Amino acid sequence: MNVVLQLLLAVPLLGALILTAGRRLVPDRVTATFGAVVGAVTLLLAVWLAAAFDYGAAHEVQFQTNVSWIPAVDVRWHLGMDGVSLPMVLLTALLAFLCLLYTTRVAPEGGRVRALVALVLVLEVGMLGTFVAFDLIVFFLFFEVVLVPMWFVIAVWGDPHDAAGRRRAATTFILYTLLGSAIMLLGFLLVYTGAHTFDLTELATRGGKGIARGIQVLAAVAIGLGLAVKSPMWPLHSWLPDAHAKAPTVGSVLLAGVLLKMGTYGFVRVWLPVVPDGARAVAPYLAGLATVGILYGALACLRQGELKRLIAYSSVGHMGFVLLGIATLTAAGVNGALFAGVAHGLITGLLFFVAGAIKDRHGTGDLARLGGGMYARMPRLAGVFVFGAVASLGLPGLAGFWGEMLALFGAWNPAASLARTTYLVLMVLAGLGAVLTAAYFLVLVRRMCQGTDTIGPSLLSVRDVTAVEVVAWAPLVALTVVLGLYPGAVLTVTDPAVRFLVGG
Amino acid sequence: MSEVLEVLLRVVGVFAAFLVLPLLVGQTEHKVMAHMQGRLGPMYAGGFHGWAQLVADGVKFAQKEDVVPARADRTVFKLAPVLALLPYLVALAAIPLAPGVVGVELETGLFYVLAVMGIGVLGALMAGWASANKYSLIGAFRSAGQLLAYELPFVLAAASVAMAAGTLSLSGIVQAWEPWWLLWQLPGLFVFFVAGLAELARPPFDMPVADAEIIFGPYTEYTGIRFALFLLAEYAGIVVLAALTTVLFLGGWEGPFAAELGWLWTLVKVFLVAFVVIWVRVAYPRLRADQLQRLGWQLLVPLALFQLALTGVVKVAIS
Amino acid sequence: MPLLFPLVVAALLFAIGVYAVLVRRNAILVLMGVELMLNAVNLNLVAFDAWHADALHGGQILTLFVITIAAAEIGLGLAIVLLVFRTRRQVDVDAVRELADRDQADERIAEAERAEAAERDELAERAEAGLAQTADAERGEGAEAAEQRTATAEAGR
Amino acid sequence: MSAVASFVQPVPWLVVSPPLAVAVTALLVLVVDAFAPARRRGVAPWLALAGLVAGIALLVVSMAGSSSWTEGAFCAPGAGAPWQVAACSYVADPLTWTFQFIVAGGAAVVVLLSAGRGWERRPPPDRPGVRSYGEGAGTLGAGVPTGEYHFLLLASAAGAMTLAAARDLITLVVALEVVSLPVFALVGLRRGDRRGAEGALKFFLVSVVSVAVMLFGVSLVYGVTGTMYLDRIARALSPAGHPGVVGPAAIAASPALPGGDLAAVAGLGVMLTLVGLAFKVAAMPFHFWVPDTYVGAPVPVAAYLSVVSKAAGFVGILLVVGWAFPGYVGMWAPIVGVLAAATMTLGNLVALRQRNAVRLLAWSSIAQAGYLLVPLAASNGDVRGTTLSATVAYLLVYAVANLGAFAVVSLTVSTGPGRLLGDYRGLFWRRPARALALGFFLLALAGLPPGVLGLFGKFVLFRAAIDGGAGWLAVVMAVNVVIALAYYLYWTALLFRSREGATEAGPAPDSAPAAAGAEVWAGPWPARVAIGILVVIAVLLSVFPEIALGFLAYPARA
Amino acid sequence: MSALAMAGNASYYATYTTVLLVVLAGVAFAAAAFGANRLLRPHRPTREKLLTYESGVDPVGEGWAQTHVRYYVYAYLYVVFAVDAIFLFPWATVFAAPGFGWATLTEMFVFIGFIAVGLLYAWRKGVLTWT
Repeated sequence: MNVVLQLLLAVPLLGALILTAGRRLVPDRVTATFGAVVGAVTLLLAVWLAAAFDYGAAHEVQFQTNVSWIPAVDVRWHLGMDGVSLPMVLLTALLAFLCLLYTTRVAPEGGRVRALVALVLVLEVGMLGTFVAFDLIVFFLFFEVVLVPMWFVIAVWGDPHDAAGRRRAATTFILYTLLGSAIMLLGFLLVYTGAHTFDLTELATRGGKGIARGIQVLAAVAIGLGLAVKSPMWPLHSWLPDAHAKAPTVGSVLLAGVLLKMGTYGFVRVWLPVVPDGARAVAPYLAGLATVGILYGALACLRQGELKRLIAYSSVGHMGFVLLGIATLTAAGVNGALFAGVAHGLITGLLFFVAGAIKDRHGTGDLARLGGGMYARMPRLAGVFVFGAVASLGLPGLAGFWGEMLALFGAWNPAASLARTTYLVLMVLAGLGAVLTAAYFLVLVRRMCQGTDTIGPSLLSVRDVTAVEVVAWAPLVALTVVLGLYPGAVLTVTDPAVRFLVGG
Repeated sequence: MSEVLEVLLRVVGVFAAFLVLPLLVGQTEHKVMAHMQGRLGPMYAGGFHGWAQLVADGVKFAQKEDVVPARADRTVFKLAPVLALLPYLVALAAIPLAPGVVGVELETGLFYVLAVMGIGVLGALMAGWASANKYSLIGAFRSAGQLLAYELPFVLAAASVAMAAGTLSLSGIVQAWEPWWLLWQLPGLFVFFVAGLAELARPPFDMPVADAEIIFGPYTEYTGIRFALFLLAEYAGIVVLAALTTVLFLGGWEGPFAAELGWLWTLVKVFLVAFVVIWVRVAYPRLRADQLQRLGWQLLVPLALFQLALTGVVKVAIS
Repeated sequence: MPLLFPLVVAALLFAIGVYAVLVRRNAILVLMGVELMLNAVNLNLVAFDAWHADALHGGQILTLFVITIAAAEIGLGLAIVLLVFRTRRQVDVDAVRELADRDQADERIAEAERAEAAERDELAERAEAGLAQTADAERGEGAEAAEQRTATAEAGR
Repeated sequence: MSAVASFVQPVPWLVVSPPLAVAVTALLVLVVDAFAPARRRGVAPWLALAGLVAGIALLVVSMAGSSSWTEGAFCAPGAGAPWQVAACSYVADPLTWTFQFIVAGGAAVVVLLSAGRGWERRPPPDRPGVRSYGEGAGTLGAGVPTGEYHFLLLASAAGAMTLAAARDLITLVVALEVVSLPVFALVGLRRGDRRGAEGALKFFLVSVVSVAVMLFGVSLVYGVTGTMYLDRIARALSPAGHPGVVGPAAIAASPALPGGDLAAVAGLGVMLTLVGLAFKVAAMPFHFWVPDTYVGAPVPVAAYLSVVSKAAGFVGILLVVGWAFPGYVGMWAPIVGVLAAATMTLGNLVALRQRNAVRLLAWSSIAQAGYLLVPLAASNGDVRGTTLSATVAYLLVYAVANLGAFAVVSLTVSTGPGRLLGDYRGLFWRRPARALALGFFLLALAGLPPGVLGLFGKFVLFRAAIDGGAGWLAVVMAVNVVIALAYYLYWTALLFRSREGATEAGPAPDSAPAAAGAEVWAGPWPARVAIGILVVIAVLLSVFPEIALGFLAYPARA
Repeated sequence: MSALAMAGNASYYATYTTVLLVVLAGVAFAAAAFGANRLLRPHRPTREKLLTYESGVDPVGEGWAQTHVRYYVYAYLYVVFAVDAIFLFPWATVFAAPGFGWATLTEMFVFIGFIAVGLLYAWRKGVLTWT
């Protein structure tokens, strides 16, 4: 029983409960501050855990809590952290804290700060829980916890100009994800029929022994579908552009920064080690679809006229790299996938923050109406934006580079049981996708930031980057640079765990 | 072969009793009532004290025109008298005259008789409905309502005897009967008899056919032979009621020289009861609807329940 | 006596009952069809009971209960039919479909309920006004008397 | 016959006490209501509640006092042929207790919903021309005679409690009727209510026909096996007294029969019996009475129908299928599977386009019935094991969540407009607690966190399907869960929408709820207490799902 | 006797054959009476003769009127007790037989007591008060 890990989940949950309890406990004035404090405490807990983490044994599950919860269906309250979880937990705690911090100064358009803060806290519980769960069913439970709060965040605080559209986006999001996760649950149950346990460490140790190959393939498809919807994988991505575009800033940041990672994390945590035979059978298809996603994302970006949609489509491409890395079934590829995930969380989080800021200031995210000349109008904001865009396109030296590099490297030399030729072709195509990505980001930067300011003087009064924005974005920028210069910070943690999961 | 013959004999016997006994009761009623009211009654038909009066009536009825009102429901209208009459014939078949002398020896005779007698009211209901006449309808519903109110004590009282005897066979009941039952089952006897009167819509329970009020109720529109059948049904009903009372409460064929004269005892008792039926008609005025209901629910039902309890307790105590 | 006879009769009865249920639109005739079906069941049960010479007489016992059930159903059924008839003057099963026309029905129901609510409010207001008018001394008794009258009306119904 | 010393069996009073207590209370309520002075009429709901609580207490006592986890009453000793094992008419085992608990608890909640003063502040003085509404009873609204209402409710509950304990067909059929008959009356009890009468008529006709069909099936089963006891039927339908081993082919060899090819007859009997029960739980082709009846009935009665009455139907199916016809699994399981799939799909699809709150719940409860049939369809004849615990667990979860949803709807209807989904728009800003509760229950029905109990309910169903090899059904159910989410979520979302007229986009002032909330009457307090209790139970079940899921684990496997 | 024959029921059917014969005899009697009537009677229908009889004046309105619901309640009470009888009679024959006793007696009284409560209720609700 590890108290800190429990607290990591309990603190945001309690915070949310206290907030819903009413204005007597937390007056309206301080709700946002309260939320930020709770987020900070959570982040501190996460940092504490990171500090206490035994990096020498990163492949082992640490801070374990393993008690019987529902003996009737053999479900255990099994929480813990290993090298794969740790970066994700940190990323989540950080992004959630930043979002809450951001909310203290930038009131959301939909009002009702109290509810928004409470929902974000619940979201945080779900996200953190997913990354520390070591029981399939508990994992699933946390996986589901984020759905409803996210639905509300999008549907209530989303695009203020398009009430019907944001609701449709939210509903599409939740229906896609739920269908996926329901099928994933069936996959878990299939696993159980063979293995008679839901315990992830146990299952990982066994490495699929005891589960017939046919069942494994079936389970791999089912689980893969659920995770692929969340990740998202082409062609199951169609909920994503809308959801990202219509969500409020904090929603977009969390959605892109963390929620998508839950899918990829699931691939690494469950799909690879639990049903390895099945994964081997399905991996080529996953890789193929991931590559299609990369190309599709890039091509779609070229044609987008709306800022947030564009970033959303870029996510499809980035996550394609992540999935491709996973589909190589090699340590390098998976490490790359994890790293790319973290990097994408930081960079896209930043991009969405900035995009939100731009949208708030201009009242529109339409590229045509935004026009160009942002350098002139708001030089600092434009600078941050360009930084994000460049990081996103994978400039070496920034975080975005290493993940994609490693993923491509993995594809160059996939696991022995996979057909190398296929992967080589895919690698080439993915590389092409990377080039296209660079192309559209550059085009975007040129369109938006350079040139003359076409917007009238009415908006010239808007402020450039504010204090809270500096505080909220600085960590992201800094981390992007740090990870770009020293990728080992993440990779040394993940590598042992990944080797255990892939090799085991 | 002899079996078939025996069955035929029984049927013929029952049929004969069914034709003769009601006429006797009817004639008795004419004469008894007349004398009680200081009249002579029929004196001419057949000669001696008008003994053939009812035969003559029958002949007269048979010659009368058969009128079915234009607005009536013809089929139902025509069927009603038959339906009113048949149940009593069928019931009579199960009532033993003497040991072994019975139309149909049924193990569940009592149940059978009670069930069949309940059908009788259908005849009145059908008649009242089919006539498309307001009086008839009112009468029909009154007779139905009356049946409903009095069926409960009727059945309960009968059940008490069945409990006492431990059988539902009518012959079995008579065999089990002992003279002290007269006292033991007295409340039951009273309830059964009164409720039976009400079921037959005999005075003083003749609300359904109150001629001064609703002009013979269900039978308003009937003439000729169909009307005669209704009349016959009424008297057959008296016979069946009297016979049932005899068998259930008065020991049927039990009496001195029961072995030889059993049939006579039965007949004597039946006629005694029938006489009481006539006597009551003359002695009491017609009950109003509310009096009728109050008598049923507030006197007879509790009394019947009391009888049931008494029978049960005594029976278990002595067994 | 072969078992077949009662069984065939029962099957026929049941079939007739089913036919009545399916074809007849008058609720009472449907009820009669159901009664036929139940009696077919009784016949079956008794015949089987005799055939098996069941020491526990399960068939006969169930028959007794089926009779009871049939009586209860008929009683209740007629009451419901009566209720329907009183509120809409017909007992045609197909015609009683106020609730069936979904979208419109829902609107109508909601509308009716709003009207009822309005009527209630009005009544309550009127009641309050009425009570205020009646002498204060009578207040307690008045309410009780009204209640009793309600009870009597209920009983009289 | 003469050798038998006594036919009189000692009655194990404690074992039969829970339904007995409820039944006696029912009578008591009727008598008290008829004879108490008008002033005291309000006592009926509390008396009813006391009876139900007493029933639950006796349940606990008898459970605690039970040493073997199976207590029989009214038993016949084994005799004659080997298949004539000792059998009891009334058996109290964990299944029985669980169901009795669900029934009594559900009925208690319904009683609470209909207790207390309703929206008539006081009866208007009896004046000519003014219709007197009397005292509105709880969320029932006016025009429902309290005494009769509670009598009928308790009678039906007593029947349902007996049904759970029935182990012979006679008790089963009679109990089933005792459940149904009072409910017909309950649906049409409101005076002068056209819709209630119509709902009652439809419900009645469908139900009566189904009972007749079922009885015909029962008579055929009896004809083939010559016994009414479920255990004996199972043994008679399989060779050598091994229940659940072989199907119809065994009949010819059965020692119970004088010979002859009666397999077809037995099969027909089994099917007809199941058809009757399928009506009760509103499975697919027999579902059409549900929406009309629920909408026509007073809302608390609809709640009762959807939970207690349906639970009774399911326990009937479980008993018949699991105790009497396990040998016919090859025959009924596929049919049940198809029915389940069709039922849930139809229920969900139709529910999607409902605008009436109660009708939506009605269709959704049809869909839920489809889910509930899944374990049965996936069982391989071993109904008493996983199938049973999965069904019971989900039923428990469903009962809590569905009762909760109905309770909130009932409360809302009784305090203002609440029939249409549109009436729930922005409920949160008027009545936050109520809206949160409703949202919670709806999400529990959908099976999404925070309604964790619903999630685990679905989980056990999925597990039963996968374990039983009915993967296709699991997939169908998964798709259905998603469809269902659409409407549950739509409704939940409505609760938090800003009110009509308020600017959709503009920031609603945070002080608005306080002002708006003051206008709306909170509703009768017992109903609110009931909702509170349900919320507590639901939260408890969410945190400790073991309570629901583990209920039947021990003896079923023992 | 085949396998599908019920033992010992021959006399049962024979008994009811007699009942059937009695019924047939009754029907024959009625038919004969009607036949005789048809032969003997005159037949001269007139409009007045076929008119519904209402004490000599022309009939007013429909003959089939609505009846009071009270009759329905009555009918139902009747059904209740008639059905009660089917339990009472089988019991009545055996309750004092060896093997039964006070318990059996009490049980039936409890049963009747339940019905009595119903009666009590009906009385209290004014169903039995004829107005």
